Amino acid sequence: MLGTGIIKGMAQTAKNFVGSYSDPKYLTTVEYPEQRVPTKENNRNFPFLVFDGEEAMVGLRCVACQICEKECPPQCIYIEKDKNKKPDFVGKDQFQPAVFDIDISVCMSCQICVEVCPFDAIKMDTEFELSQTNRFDGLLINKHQLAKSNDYYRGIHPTEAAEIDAARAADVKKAAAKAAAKAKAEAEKKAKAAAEAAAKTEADAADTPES
Amino acid sequence: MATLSHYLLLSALLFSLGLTAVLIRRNAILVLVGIELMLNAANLNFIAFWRHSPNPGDLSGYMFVLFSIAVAAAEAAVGLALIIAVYRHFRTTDIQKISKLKG
Amino acid sequence: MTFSFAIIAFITLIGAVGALAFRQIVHSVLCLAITFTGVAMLYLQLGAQFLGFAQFLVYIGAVTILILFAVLLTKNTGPTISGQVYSASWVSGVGVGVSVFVCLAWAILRTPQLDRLAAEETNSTVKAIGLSLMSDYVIPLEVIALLLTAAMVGAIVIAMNETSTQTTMQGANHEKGLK
Amino acid sequence: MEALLIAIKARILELAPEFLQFPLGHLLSITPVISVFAGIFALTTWIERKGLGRIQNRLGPNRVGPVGILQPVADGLKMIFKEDVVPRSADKIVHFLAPILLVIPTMLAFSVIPYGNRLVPIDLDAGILFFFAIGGSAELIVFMAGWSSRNKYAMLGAMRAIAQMISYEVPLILSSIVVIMMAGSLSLVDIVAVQTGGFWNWHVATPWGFVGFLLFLTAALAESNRSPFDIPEAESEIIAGHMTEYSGFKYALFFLAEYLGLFAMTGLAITLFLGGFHAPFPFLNWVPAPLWFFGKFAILVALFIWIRGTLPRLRMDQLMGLAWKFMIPMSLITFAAGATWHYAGKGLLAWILCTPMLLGSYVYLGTALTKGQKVSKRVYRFAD
Repeated sequence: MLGTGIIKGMAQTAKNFVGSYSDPKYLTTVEYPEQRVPTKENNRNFPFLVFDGEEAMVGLRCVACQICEKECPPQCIYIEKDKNKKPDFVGKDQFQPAVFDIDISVCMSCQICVEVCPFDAIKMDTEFELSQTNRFDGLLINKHQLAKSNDYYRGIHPTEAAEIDAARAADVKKAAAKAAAKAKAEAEKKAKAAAEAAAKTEADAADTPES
Repeated sequence: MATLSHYLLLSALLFSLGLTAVLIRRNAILVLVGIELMLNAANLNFIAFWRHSPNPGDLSGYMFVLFSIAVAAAEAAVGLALIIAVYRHFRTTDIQKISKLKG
Repeated sequence: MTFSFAIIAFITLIGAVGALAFRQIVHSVLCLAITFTGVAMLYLQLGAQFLGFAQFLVYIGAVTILILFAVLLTKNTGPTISGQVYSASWVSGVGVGVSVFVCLAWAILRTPQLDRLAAEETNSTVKAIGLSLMSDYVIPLEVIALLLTAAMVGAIVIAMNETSTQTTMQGANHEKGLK
Repeated sequence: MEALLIAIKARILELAPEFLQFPLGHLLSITPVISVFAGIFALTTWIERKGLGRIQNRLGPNRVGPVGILQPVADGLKMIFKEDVVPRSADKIVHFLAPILLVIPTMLAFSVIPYGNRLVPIDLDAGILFFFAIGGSAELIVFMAGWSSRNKYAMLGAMRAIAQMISYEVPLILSSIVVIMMAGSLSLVDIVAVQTGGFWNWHVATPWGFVGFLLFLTAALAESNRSPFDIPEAESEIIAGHMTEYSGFKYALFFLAEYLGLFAMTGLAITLFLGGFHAPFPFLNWVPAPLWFFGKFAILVALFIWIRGTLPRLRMDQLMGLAWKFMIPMSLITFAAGATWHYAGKGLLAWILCTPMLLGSYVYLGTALTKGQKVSKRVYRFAD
């Protein structure tokens, strides 16, 4: 019948209206800047660069391989490779990005850069209050602003960060083991060589006529 | 005070403007606009004469204009329907180009 | 000639001249609306209150809109007069218009009986109009009602006629086949 | 209160010199009307946003001032200081004139509504005809706005608005003509005078009056382009219809005109059907009459906000179908019911004759309108 649906709908909205004053169930929003809904762990927004240790520019995991730059669908990443190698967090010489810019007005938070990074150097942030008064400069973020510590990463995505840390630690261990093995092999080789050399000298000495 | 002849002069001017529009404009819709102007001029004459007659209690002129407005509305509706029909046929509303009776 | 009459007459004539002269049809029609408003104001000034409002309702609310719809339906929104503005037909048309006005003005100005003021009292209340519509003018009223209905039906039929044969080719072919 | 207001006006007029009395008298009538309704407009925008918020389970504006009461001021300031953008290819003069012209008829419409016993700006003999004649010019101005913008959305919105306004003007006028027929006058003051002495004398308390009131309200909503009849400015389809190319103060004028048009329609609905400024019971006559008027006004505006918060937008064919297939026949039947009411003596017999007539035709037309439409609960494949 024409009109019954209208009356039903009006009753529902009236219930909503009256309920919003008496029953908190009917108010689903919060007063945003003062009250906040705790963010979900899988929440993600624009990317940032992870660094290890204290010094941001030293500990950057990024080695400027430019895979993310190539993979980025809206092409919002711009990387310039540094010419010289610099010692990184552990003191090993590495390439580092001289320039690493992300235009967050272009970025669409697709997370592809994170997926492709072989060094776990770029991760998704949860920061969303990024409004700026300048349309151009303020939204182009450079590597100093992008660099955030691993502790921060552990804070925003604990589960994921733990996995990554474990994987990296395993990697490091493996690398250390490998290095140790290599060192051992090297040492053995050296020792052998030394022994051989000693033997040789001895032999030489033996060979050498006394006269 | 404005006298009867003022209204009549205004109405005559309106009528001749409408007539000029009918004669010089080539678009059928603007010809209709000219006809509307002429009708309005005539209606204005009726009302002016009714108001300045010795016996304004007699509503003949008033009624004539009332019916004239209704007829004008009907005329506009039918006239524009004709123009649209003609346009559908000839793809133009230029009355110079609409010269064939049976297309 | 009072001040208010002069203003209203000026508005009316400006509108009429605009309707006559604008190149853009929509502008012409908008100017026509100004003229209709001016005429409605003249009716009000002459004490025909009901008629003034009726004029406004019918002409502004219906006829102008109707004309604008016709303009849009016939793709006439661009300028129409192209090139030769002062053609022979233009000159003769203006000539006829001017001569008609001169004749009428001469006749009006030559008649001294027309130079008189209106009577003080009128009997144009809505009640009086309604009563005379329902008593003296009841047959014209019925005829007008019939005319409006016929005009509405006629307008629909005229405007629909060719679409049925043009847009639905199947129907047209079917008709041909019948013949 | 009315006596006090009239006395104040007379007192001021006494002080003024002779030649100023005519313009000053009208100015003293016009200024309160315009300022009161402009104030109500500002308040309504705030109340509407708050109410809609509550209906949609949120809080509504609450930042500017206590509980957001200064929101209209903030909005107004924003509108005034915004850049006024005119499209390059727009028809500059028509584009400029449209918003200004649109405010004039909506303001003029308030001049015939009686707000109190002697508080009516002009008591025109053909007041209701004046109201509709003035309202009819809005269509032309909306066309001007849409056409001059040289924007497809604007043009589309304007054509939608004109089609809708013309269609709904018919039931609007027809449903008020029943009242004119019963009151025997086109003057709104006379129509209010007929409904004196308690709510049982109001036109809404009769079967034809009740149906006419509902028809009038629906048509008034459509006339003022309000939800659920807001397809001329459907934001999600054609941006803002004829207002698309307007910004800043011109947009504010359109907004103002829209609300003022709604208010004028509300005032007319009160005058025609709800007894105007009369109290519902004779013993409440000591309350000043304008308060009754504005009380009814507030209730109707709240109802409009409630409707806006509830009903979804109609489709174009549904809109036209409702106007031509349901509302116009229904208002014609209301005519017949009014005549029956008059000749059956306005008593029990009239009730017995009129009610089944109207109910029956409502059921018949309603089923005819919704025939062939299958209404079933919508099933969502992914959302649930």
